[in-house]
Amino acid sequence: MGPRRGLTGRRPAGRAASGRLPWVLVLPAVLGLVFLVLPLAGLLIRAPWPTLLARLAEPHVLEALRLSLVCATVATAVCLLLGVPLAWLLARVDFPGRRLVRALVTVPLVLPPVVGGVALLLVLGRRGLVGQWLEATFGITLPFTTAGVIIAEAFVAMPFLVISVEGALRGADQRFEEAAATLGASRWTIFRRVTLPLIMPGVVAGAVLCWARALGEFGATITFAGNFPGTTRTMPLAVYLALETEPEAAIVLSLVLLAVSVIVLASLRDRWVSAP
Amino acid sequence: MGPRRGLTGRRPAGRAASGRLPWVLVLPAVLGLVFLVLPLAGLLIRAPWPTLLARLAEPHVLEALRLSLVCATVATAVCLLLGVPLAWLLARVDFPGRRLVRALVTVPLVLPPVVGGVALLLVLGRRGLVGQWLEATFGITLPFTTAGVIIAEAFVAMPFLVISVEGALRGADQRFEEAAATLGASRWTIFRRVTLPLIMPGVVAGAVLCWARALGEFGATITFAGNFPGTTRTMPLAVYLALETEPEAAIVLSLVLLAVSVIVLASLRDRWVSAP
Amino acid sequence: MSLRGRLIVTRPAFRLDLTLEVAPGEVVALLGPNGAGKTTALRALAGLTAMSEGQISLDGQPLHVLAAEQRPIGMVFQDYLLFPHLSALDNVAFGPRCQGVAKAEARRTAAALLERVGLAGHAAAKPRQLSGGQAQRVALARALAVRPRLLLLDEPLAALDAHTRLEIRSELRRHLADFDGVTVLVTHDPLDAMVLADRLIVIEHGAIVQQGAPGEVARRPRTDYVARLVGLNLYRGVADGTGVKVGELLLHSSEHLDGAAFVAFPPAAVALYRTRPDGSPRNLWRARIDGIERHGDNVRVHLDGPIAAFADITPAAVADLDLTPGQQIWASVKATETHAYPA
Amino acid sequence: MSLRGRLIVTRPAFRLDLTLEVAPGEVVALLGPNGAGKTTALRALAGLTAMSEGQISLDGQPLHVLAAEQRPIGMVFQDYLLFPHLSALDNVAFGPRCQGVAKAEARRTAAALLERVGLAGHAAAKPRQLSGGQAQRVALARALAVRPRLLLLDEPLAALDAHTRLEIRSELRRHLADFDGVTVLVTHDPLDAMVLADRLIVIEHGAIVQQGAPGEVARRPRTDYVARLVGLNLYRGVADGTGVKVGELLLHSSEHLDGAAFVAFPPAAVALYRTRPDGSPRNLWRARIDGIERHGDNVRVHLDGPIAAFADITPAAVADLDLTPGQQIWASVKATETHAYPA
Amino acid sequence: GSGEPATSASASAGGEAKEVTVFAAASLTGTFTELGKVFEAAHPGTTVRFNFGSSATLAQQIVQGAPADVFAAASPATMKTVSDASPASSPSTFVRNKLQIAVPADNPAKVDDLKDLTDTKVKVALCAEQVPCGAAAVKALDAAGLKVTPVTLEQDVKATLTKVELGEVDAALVYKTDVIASAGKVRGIEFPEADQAINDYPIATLAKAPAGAAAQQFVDLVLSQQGKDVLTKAGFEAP
Ligand SMILES: Nc1ncnc2c1ncn2[C@@H]1O[C@H](COP(=O)(O)OP(=O)(O)OP(=O)(O)O)[C@@H](O)[C@H]1O
Ligand SMILES: Nc1ncnc2c1ncn2[C@@H]1O[C@H](COP(=O)(O)OP(=O)(O)OP(=O)(O)O)[C@@H](O)[C@H]1O
Ligand SMILES: [Mg+2]
Ligand SMILES: [Mg+2]
Repeated sequence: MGPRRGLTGRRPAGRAASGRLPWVLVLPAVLGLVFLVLPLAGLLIRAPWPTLLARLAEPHVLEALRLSLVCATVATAVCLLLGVPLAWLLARVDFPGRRLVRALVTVPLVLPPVVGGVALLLVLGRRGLVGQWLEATFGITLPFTTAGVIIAEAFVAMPFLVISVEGALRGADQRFEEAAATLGASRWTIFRRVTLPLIMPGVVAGAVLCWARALGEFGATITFAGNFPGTTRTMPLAVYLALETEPEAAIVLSLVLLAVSVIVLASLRDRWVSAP
Repeated sequence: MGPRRGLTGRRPAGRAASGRLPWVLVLPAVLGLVFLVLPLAGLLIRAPWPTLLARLAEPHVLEALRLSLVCATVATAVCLLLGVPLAWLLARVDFPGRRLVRALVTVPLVLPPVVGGVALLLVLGRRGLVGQWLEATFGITLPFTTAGVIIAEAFVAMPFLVISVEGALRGADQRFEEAAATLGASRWTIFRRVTLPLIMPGVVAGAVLCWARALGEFGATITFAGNFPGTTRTMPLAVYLALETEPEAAIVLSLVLLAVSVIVLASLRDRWVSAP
Repeated sequence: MSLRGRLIVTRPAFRLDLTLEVAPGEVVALLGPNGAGKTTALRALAGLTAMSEGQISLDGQPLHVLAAEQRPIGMVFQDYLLFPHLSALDNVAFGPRCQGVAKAEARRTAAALLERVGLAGHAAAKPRQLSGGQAQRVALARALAVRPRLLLLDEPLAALDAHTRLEIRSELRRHLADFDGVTVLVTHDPLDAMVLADRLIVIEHGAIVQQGAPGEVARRPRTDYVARLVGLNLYRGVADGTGVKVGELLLHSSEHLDGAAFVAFPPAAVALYRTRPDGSPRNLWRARIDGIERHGDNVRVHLDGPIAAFADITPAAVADLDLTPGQQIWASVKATETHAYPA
Repeated sequence: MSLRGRLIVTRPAFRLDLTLEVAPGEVVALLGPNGAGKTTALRALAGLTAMSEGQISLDGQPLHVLAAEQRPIGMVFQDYLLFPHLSALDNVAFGPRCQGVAKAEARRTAAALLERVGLAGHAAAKPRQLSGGQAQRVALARALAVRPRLLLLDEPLAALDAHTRLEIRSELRRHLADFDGVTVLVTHDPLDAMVLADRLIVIEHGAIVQQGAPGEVARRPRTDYVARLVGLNLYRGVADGTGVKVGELLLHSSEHLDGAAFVAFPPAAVALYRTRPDGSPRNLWRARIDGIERHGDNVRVHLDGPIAAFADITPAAVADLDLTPGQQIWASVKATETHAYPA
Repeated sequence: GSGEPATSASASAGGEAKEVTVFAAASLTGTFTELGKVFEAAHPGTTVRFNFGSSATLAQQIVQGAPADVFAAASPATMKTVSDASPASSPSTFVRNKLQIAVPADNPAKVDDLKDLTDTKVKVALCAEQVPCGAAAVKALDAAGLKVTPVTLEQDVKATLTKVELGEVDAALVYKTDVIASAGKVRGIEFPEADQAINDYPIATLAKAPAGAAAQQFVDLVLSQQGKDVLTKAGFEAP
């Protein structure tokens, strides 16, 4: 996997002859990669390979995995729906207090997840500020339901989306938006047909972060949505319980989660992550 | 804080007359913002205001706060140092298995933090793959030290940096890099003097994510570095333990952490987050 | 008057202040040196640059209160700004789509326009797969596709090759002839300006220095920039009968004038002599050769002396006279070839 | 030969295949219609576009094996590509800095170059604060600042106003005259090409169709594109003595030739008559007026008929003859004004 | 009393198919899952749903209106949080847990008794004072009159145990149940002062438990001899 070898690879519309790779970049990059991936090696070594398959066949593992994937994906969709417009607002509309709002967006990141879960309970719980009203008016209760898992995950993961998309928006050349305006495009049309396609790599990056974070989310979920098999027990919660009883199983479950997420992310086509 | 009001604000080199704000964007944006910020309101209401000041004055709170800020900042620096080159490698060098490597970078995100901590122990602990050798050769042990906290935070937070910076790199116009190459700039010079300034908004966004995530990091830290006042007890650890006995205290500590992070992030000058 | 307005844009170190009045169907060319404010004027008309003062009305309706997307404009940018993620066809279809035209219909319109600019074969190409000139033609088609009331063209032909330029210019001319809206065109090419525009407006340092019909401007330039644009030697002096005193030199012309005056003559009217000639030309002075360069079929000689002037002579004459830079020489212009008019 | 190479770039629907040989100090102009492959050729020389085959050597050293940043080149891009985050001065100083020149020294060099292109006052401006022409001049200064062995200029004067263009052209010419490296220049302006280049290379569809000294190319165009570029009517036919058979029409010239031949004459040599004239011109045909447009001081009439031709006549003549599009008319050219040469 | 407990989690449409929702401390995961199966077998048509988590988190959830029928906490303090906020049946202690010294299987620091932990060369992990095992550890050390400087104060007993398992520390004070659950990866050493630091696990049905009588039946099962057998097998002590 040494990046050096890669130089032989073809670069579609690339430079005639690539210059030497600068070691001052490649060295820290490889170091960084090793740092991120090596602990995985640790897990792989500790994993109880002989019993692995047997464990995987257990139905509750698949159940938890399915729940994790569904919830993380729905949560990512929710984040995209709400977060991309929020990023646009922060990047393109100059309103007073914008800097403060931008900083507030990071709140769920800084809040320890368990406290985030408590905060969600305080607001959306049955006795919470909004939860009370939701239950009285619509008969909806969110805690301890699958919807609650999605909300907890979305709450924790949305800042990643918002902040990366805002970064992408600020990096994008606004003159294309001007050109679109001269063609009679409303701000919404501009956003949809010009801005969004141009910042797609940033949105995809944000969505990847968001999805991965949602997939791994534990603290807020267990606090807000509880830990009921089938409805709210996602893989990280299953891992937590497995740690209580058999640590090896916890490693297996983690590896399963990792493998699935790596497969999903690796199959993202390069097209999605590249500028037009 | 209604964004509508903001339209009266001056836009330095802006459009002559801005069009109407598209509600189809503003509505979800405001919804998203409310979703992210409302739980904070719940915490604020529950906070024991009368005793707040007294609690804040406790020396261990300041100690934990200081430790949190120092560790998150150092961890962010480490992430920048290793993560930006890694992002560059992923975005600009076409090597075999790049998609897999990109997916592997998200591993620490998906791994439940406690498992992440265990994985770090397996590699860098006293009996870990690398840790053994580190101790034998240099006499360095990382668990239970402040350096351990930084490593745990960097491990968990680096993917955010790498992925947002990669997104920014892919969104950037590579023709400026070509122009620099014709002027004789090596790839390292191009990176430093052309690419990096152009993607600064993306790097800042990534660094913000990274810092905020490191600040809120709990699971991996306590698992890898433990919890000892003064050396490894950061705010989230203090919050978690407080939650066990007095939830009010936990809320106060969380609010302190939040307030500090919001102040720090809100004071980031707009200049840093804007394209040149 | 269909377009009427006062445009004021203030920037540190630059101020634009123009009063524009353009009739329906009229094509106005903005000319001026680099940095004169032409692009800025177009951007103000388009609503992309905020005016610090002033107002614009189009067909009697105030324009400056509208946002860019609400103005009935079409604009070609100096650097095209084609949407990089859309094909040439979709770039052109973008405007009609924004006006609510159905997709198939918009694409038909776009295809027809691409055909007209000679790019039917590149409809599916992404902007980065187009050459500079191809991109510029797509940008032109894109602006025309919205059927604007006000067409703003920023050097729309600059990147075209000579052949294509001729064709696109004719095409554009036909289009503009049928067009009852207002067209404001920025160009550096005098020929484009002459062929396409009904009226020229010359801007320097953000202000209008001359305007009028192309022929009028070409015959009676009022600034150095215009004079060079139309290829004349131009001087400002004080007239007294048929003589105009320019610095030390008295230039004779056939017109009678008094007071501040311009006097102009074409470089081809300048004759050069190694020794003082003894003939009819009334205007004679001693000059120093500052430079010599090919200029089309002829040679252009830069002259220094009491007045700076260009002289166009044939290569044969250069050889005969054995001209070299630095040399002292006599220059003359017949009074009938000089043209004097009030300043 | 200082630059010598065969450039082959293959793209879906486009193939470039050029053989170039340029002597030290020589300036070669690449001309050709939009999309001919001029930019592609420069990019291949610069190492920005991979060649599918071929090789390049500069001063005897292989160039194609080097990465772009290792080639001793300076390049002006068609769309400038100034670094948006650096001031004009720092853009120009970028190259010298990459070559290891000290900061102060690099900035001094840069300031001097900006001075030479007339932008001393805009040294601190960011690219987005520059007008199109100003940006292009900065791009030129930036390319010159690296003191390249191979200078690649992609329409370096296209955005300049007439006045500045003259000055920058002279400046560039002086620079190129002192320059012992190789210069390859892309331009659409025949005048730029004539003034700046020692040799013209005309490309169409990725292949060289004609090359030679500017005068030679101008006198004996071999393709429609070149003919229009230099303002000639051009036909290909079969010569037999002094006559060249073009389609149905036999065109006479003063040259004696046999076999495939070109015959060319300037639009100004075409005379038009309402009725069949009875005079000396040997070449006479019946034509239909396809279009009429102003062209400089004259009027250019597009003629259809056995051969398509342009005729330049005075506005007075248009009025006298009362010409209108669609009208049938007689056109004639004197044999002495036509020029025939082997195809 | 505010808020009828919702039926979303413990849906009981008719009267026959019942559901008992049990909120239990994570350390009870193994034993309670087993007891749940026993209960379901004994009461066909009734299912038991468990929500395992940290006692403090569970208490928070119940205070915020979670639809729980039964709460089994790992410490009397968390049970008190719940009964203070909304009336619960009087809690009864169903098991107790005793501390042991846990050392890695190879016992590298040669730890034999509590006194050895005071050696500064021995790396010791304790639970944080805020969590039950930490409170118990403090009591035990106080009783022994010893002062131990740990390298870390862990957030729960499992984390403490992990440190021992991985050899990061040479010894830790954890519950006997955890030592047993580790299946030989750590060795437990009994010490006399542990008797002064017994941790009680209380269990209670919650007022207005949606499952009503079934909730009490589950508590009864836990308190029964059958329940005791399961729990003591896992290392818990009968009260
Ligand atoms: N965004 C900006 N901020 C500050 N100054 C600017 C900005 N854009 C242009 N200028 C300055 O304003 C003046 C007018 O610029 P403008 O682009 O209108 O010139 P122009 O007439 O279009 O020139 P050109 O023929 O070179 O395109 C120039 O001096 C330019 O440097
Ligand atoms: N990146 C690309 N991918 C595919 N085709 C391309 C690409 N760039 C250019 N082309 C095509 O290759 C041909 C040559 O393009 P090139 O840019 O070299 O033309 P040019 O001679 O510079 O034209 P112009 O005078 O308009 O700038 C054109 O047909 C163009 O559409
Ligand atoms: Mg301009
Ligand atoms: Mg080109």
